[in-house]
Amino acid sequence: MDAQILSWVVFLPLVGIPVILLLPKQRPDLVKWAALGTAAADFLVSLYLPANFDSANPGMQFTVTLPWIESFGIYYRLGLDGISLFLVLLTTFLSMLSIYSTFSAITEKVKGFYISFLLLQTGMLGVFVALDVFLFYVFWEGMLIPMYFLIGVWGGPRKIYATIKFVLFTMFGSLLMLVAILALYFLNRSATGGYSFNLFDFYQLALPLSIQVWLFLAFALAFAIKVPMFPFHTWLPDAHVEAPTAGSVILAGVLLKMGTYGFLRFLFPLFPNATFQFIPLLAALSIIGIIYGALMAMVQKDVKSLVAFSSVSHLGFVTLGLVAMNLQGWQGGMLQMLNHGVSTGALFLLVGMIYERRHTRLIDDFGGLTKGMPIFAVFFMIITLSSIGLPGTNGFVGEFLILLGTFRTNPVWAAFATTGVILSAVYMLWMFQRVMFGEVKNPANAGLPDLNFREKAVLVPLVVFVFWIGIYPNSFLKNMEGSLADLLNQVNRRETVLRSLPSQSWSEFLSAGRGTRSQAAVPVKPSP
Amino acid sequence: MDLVGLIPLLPILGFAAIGLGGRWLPKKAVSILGPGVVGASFLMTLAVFFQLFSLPPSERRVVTSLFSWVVAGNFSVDISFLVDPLSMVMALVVTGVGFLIHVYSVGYMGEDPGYRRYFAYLNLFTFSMLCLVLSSNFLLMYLGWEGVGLCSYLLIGFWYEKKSAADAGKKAFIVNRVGDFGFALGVMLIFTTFGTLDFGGVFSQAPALSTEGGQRIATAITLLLFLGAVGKSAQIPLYTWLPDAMEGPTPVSALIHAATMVTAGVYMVARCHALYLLAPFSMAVVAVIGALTAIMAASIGLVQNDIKRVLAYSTISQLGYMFLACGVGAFTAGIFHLVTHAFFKALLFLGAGSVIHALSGEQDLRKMGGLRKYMPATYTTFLIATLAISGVPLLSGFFSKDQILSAAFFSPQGGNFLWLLGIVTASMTAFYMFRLFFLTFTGGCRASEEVQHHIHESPHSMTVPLMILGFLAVVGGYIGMPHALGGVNAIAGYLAPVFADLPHLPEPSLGMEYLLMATSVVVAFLGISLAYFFYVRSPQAAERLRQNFLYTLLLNKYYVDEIYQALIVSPIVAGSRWVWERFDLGIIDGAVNGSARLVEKLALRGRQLQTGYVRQYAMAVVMGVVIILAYLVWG
Amino acid sequence: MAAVPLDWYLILAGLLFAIGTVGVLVSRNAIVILMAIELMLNAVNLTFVAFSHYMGKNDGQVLVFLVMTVAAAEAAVGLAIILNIFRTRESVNIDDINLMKW
Amino acid sequence: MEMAVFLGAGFVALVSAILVFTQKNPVASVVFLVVTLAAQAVLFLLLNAPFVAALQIIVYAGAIMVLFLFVVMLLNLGRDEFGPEKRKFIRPLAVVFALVLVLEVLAIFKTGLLDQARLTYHLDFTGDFGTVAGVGLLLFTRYLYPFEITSVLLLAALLGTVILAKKLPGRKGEL
Repeated sequence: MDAQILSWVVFLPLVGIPVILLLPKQRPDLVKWAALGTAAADFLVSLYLPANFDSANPGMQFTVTLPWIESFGIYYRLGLDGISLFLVLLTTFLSMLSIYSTFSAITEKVKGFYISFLLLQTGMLGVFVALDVFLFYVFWEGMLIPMYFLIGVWGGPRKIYATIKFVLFTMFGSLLMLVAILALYFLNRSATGGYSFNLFDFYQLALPLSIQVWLFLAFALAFAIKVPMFPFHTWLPDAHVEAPTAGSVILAGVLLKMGTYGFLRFLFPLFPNATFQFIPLLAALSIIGIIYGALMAMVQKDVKSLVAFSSVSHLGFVTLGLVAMNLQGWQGGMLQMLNHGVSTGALFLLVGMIYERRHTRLIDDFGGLTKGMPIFAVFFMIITLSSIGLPGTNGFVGEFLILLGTFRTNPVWAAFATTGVILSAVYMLWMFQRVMFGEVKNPANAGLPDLNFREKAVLVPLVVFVFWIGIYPNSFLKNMEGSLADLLNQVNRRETVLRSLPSQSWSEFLSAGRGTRSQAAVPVKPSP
Repeated sequence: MDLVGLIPLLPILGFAAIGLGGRWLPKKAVSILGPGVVGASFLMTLAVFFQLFSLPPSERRVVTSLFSWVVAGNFSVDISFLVDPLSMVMALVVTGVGFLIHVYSVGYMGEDPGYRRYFAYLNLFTFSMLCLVLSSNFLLMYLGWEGVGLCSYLLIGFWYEKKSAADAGKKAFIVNRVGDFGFALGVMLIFTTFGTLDFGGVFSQAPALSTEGGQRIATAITLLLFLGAVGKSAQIPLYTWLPDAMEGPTPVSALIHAATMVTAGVYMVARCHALYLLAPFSMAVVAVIGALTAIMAASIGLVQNDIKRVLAYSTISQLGYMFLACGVGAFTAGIFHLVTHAFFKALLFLGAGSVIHALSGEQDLRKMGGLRKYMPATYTTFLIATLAISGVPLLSGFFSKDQILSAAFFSPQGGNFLWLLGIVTASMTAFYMFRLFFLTFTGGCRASEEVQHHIHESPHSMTVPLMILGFLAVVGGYIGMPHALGGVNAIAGYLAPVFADLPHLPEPSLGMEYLLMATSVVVAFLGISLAYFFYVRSPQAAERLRQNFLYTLLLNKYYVDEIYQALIVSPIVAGSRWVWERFDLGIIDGAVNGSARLVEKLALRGRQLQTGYVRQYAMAVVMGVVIILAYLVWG
Repeated sequence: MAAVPLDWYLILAGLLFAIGTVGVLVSRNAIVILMAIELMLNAVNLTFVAFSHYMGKNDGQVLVFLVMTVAAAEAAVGLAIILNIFRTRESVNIDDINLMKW
Repeated sequence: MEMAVFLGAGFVALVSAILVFTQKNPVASVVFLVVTLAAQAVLFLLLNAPFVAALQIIVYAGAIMVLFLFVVMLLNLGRDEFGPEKRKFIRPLAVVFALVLVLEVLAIFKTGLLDQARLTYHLDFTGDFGTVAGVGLLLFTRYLYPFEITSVLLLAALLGTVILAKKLPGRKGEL
């Protein structure tokens, strides 16, 4: 069972699609429940993973390896370790919640919506568990198309501009990454002689710094755009403002984590020397991202773009944690990825709820909602506190670990980054006050119905997570620690080993490789 | 000793019960549950206190750990509580005064629609404050630290319809957050230098920092922690939020902005005295800021017309005293003043509360007066508290303030300048307190007609706590009676094990001490008589006083708020709006959209190539053939 | 047949082909263009037959047969198109037909 | 003697080829094209390819050229009054390209591409070289597939032409 579980988790959503197609068009409620059923099933199946996850073993678990395109050395290779375990759970969890939350929001082309949603879920899950770089790239690109439709078809007024900008931005980055993947493929070929896309073969590649730098930049750009890091973030506010609620939740909750996941899984282990060289740059961009994101969030007029910029700021924290290159920073970064998924996902759900009631997202149109919607106010308050990282909530543990890790590497960075803590309080509370407090100036805000059962059912699990991670984070940290510590040692070890390599140009490396390979009598069979 | 876990647990359970109970919980149940939980916690603290007291002085330090909170590599922090004389004193104050204020609130907040929400927040506050006070490591203290910040935000903005209340809440939280910024960095620096956040571990390794480099680190840590204290205990420059915090209900001001939360900074400085001793520069900074804040706040308090704002500035000023005490090394005096201040300042606020309650919400001194005959109980308790705070002998204020002043005078770092500031502030305190007293209780009633006949004495649920606090304000002083006056200074002895590692302060000669006491008493009476002269004897004199510019300067609080707004807040907001339009939309989006337009222009140019004339296409074909052939033949 | 070496035939075919090309580019009457194309095809036939003659195998001539069918089909369709254009445009001047552009 | 015939036919073919597109009147063009085809038929005969020569005359000159003539007549084209050539640069460029093409053809000989194709000139042609039987036999054995494909091609051309030329309903004019 251990071998097939990952394939089940990744491809179970696709099972729902034919079911939805067969359902009659006039019965959208059936379609909705079918989609929810599939997502819930996927979540339950994915619960098998943490139950049987062995936190002591830092390596890959539940691995499955099947030949796919053998002649090119491409294998269907999945695997899960401490790093991707919680991201998979986050994906299935958020997908289920966002599907359940858009029952009333999506009215036209209901079937198409849920089908693209399930496709998106498969794409995302695939990215987190794929170990074969080719398979990873297929999922990475595959997940773009449904997202394009989610924003493009069911989006807001400027949806076309937003979705094209989103796809072009990501595509631009990932094409460079594709070139880098192929470069790796041929470097590996010339070094070991065998054809292989296996990530672990690439881990063993002894690349001199001169080559590492270029590949590092290509990968880094693709992930930086996805994170989004400072200069490449302008697609995020547009995409969020125009996306439907469910799309925003998933976009913020999971898609952004692929960038940071990429940092951990690909960037650091593959090119350790280049990583250490670029750490100051990445740190600087992260810090700018934190402060810049927060300042921009403060002046936004639209709640959703405010939350989008807050995501830029939060993920600036995550990348800073990862760049700190020590265990606290990494664990803080990983935990903050989960927290951001939970709190920002919840924020978008809340914004979606008031959007459904008032059909506007401008902060000034709101005011004094607490009077009419007390329960909503309580949820909104809890999530706001979690977002600004109040101790006792999930945000604090992640943020503190990140800042601690950064402090150990460079106190000045930590000092600048900690200002982010103040700024996040400023923009969140200012927004919260303008939306919730004050007297009800606009009559439309008075008679708003409070949360119905469905909306409460969506928010309660998220609040449970906010306090679970806040009060007892060890249940998460314990599982991550093994894999992160192992990866960190691996990166440091390879960095020292490869530092002594003479710096060769591309052609020298390739020819040198071919030179040694020609002695090898027969090309080695691609390693499984 | 394992009961200590229960002390914070009870309030959080109360919060959960009331918070989740919501509508189904009848008001009666809430008014029993809310104060009851805190009362039980107070009894629990008493029990633990006596258990601690039974131990021999040297072992009065027990750490009980509940469960490990965060473990990440060699960084491991657990939820653990520390029971020692200092934390017990604080816990007793928090739960004791807290309980009284809860009981008082039952009456005060009786008809308020948000009754349940109020008690839920109050219980949550008690929980956070207890976590802060009882914690045995910096991270749990930080949790309590921000928890109380959150509760003060919620309670200040309790009447959220009022924009000013919501603004005040937001301002309080953000200014606290600026302080927490320093505190967080301090905690991180502690971890990187000592490898642990547990008080025991940190303070035992502290002497290792006495080297040159070590001292610089110690100074950095202590200053960062002090920045946190400044934010939380409203010292210069981060005090502007406390006067605005008066927007909240009065019991909240009494509990949070007088007795407990604002004293957190003093407690933290006292708790980290081992680090502060290693950094004389930080000690000097604490002392100077304390003294300056004291005199500055007192000066503003002289002219304020809102009864609660006067008390707010008085609190800032008294907190200045406590920091002055800690700065000059007299931590015991600081804590002693903290305790006595908790009693009489809570009493003053509750008294003011019952006055406002009676005048159906009126807070302006100029519209009060002559309440003596209507509210005898409030009148007497208010008089006791005013005497105490002014430093009239035989009352608690006198003993604690005098210790601080003598410590300031005699301590090497102190020097007479600080003592002078202290004495002048003492006289100012006496003046504005009695100004307030005379304006509210004596003379003709300036309230409007229909307000006047509503005036009534507050119900027993409000006056009983006043009396208890009145009693404590009187008795409180004797636990710290100095030897000079025959007392045994019990509190110093009690706190000795905690501050054992303090260098012994020079024993002043009896004569000098009496002289100092005499001067402080004279100064106090000077203030009282001045107030009597201006506000009872000849109100016209007070009128003349209001003309000069000094009065308007003080009335507008040295324009500090306006300066902050102009120098910090609006530039940041305007600047980021400008950056957003110019940079985010302008440059980055400009580049993105620009590249799209560029491609479009190229495409247009490309279109011209296709003219539609078939012969041109044929020409192109032939040209292609010719070129390929040429390549083949000559290539 | 020794008299005429293969090269000469190829040169002649080349010339004919070149003339056909010029014919296509220069003339402005659609039908004349089609004829010029026929001419070029013919030049190709000539090379086929010349090679077939020199290699002594009939294959070349079979290919000519195929080229001819293609030429016929192409001419038919070409003329049908011209007819259609003539219906709408009342002229066969090739420059009038300029719709096929982006 | 053959050289004379070759030169004669070649010259006639070239001249009439040029005249094809220099005529104002399309009918003249058709006629000159027929003349070129006939000259080529003569050359085919010279190359011992009677079947192809016959084909040329019957199919090419006979059928296709008649079709051209028919269309010219159908469209009742008078002399081309096309006015001055607007695209001045086309004519000289066309001539230049033609010359370059010819040059390239000549150059091919120097490159020796044809050397290995320098054929062994042999006189004795086996019986059926160039005859209908020989070509026919080859056509239905080795080139059967191309033969079938051409039939399909012709069918497609047939259909295309019929549809294109069909009289669409509601069209004015007899065409």
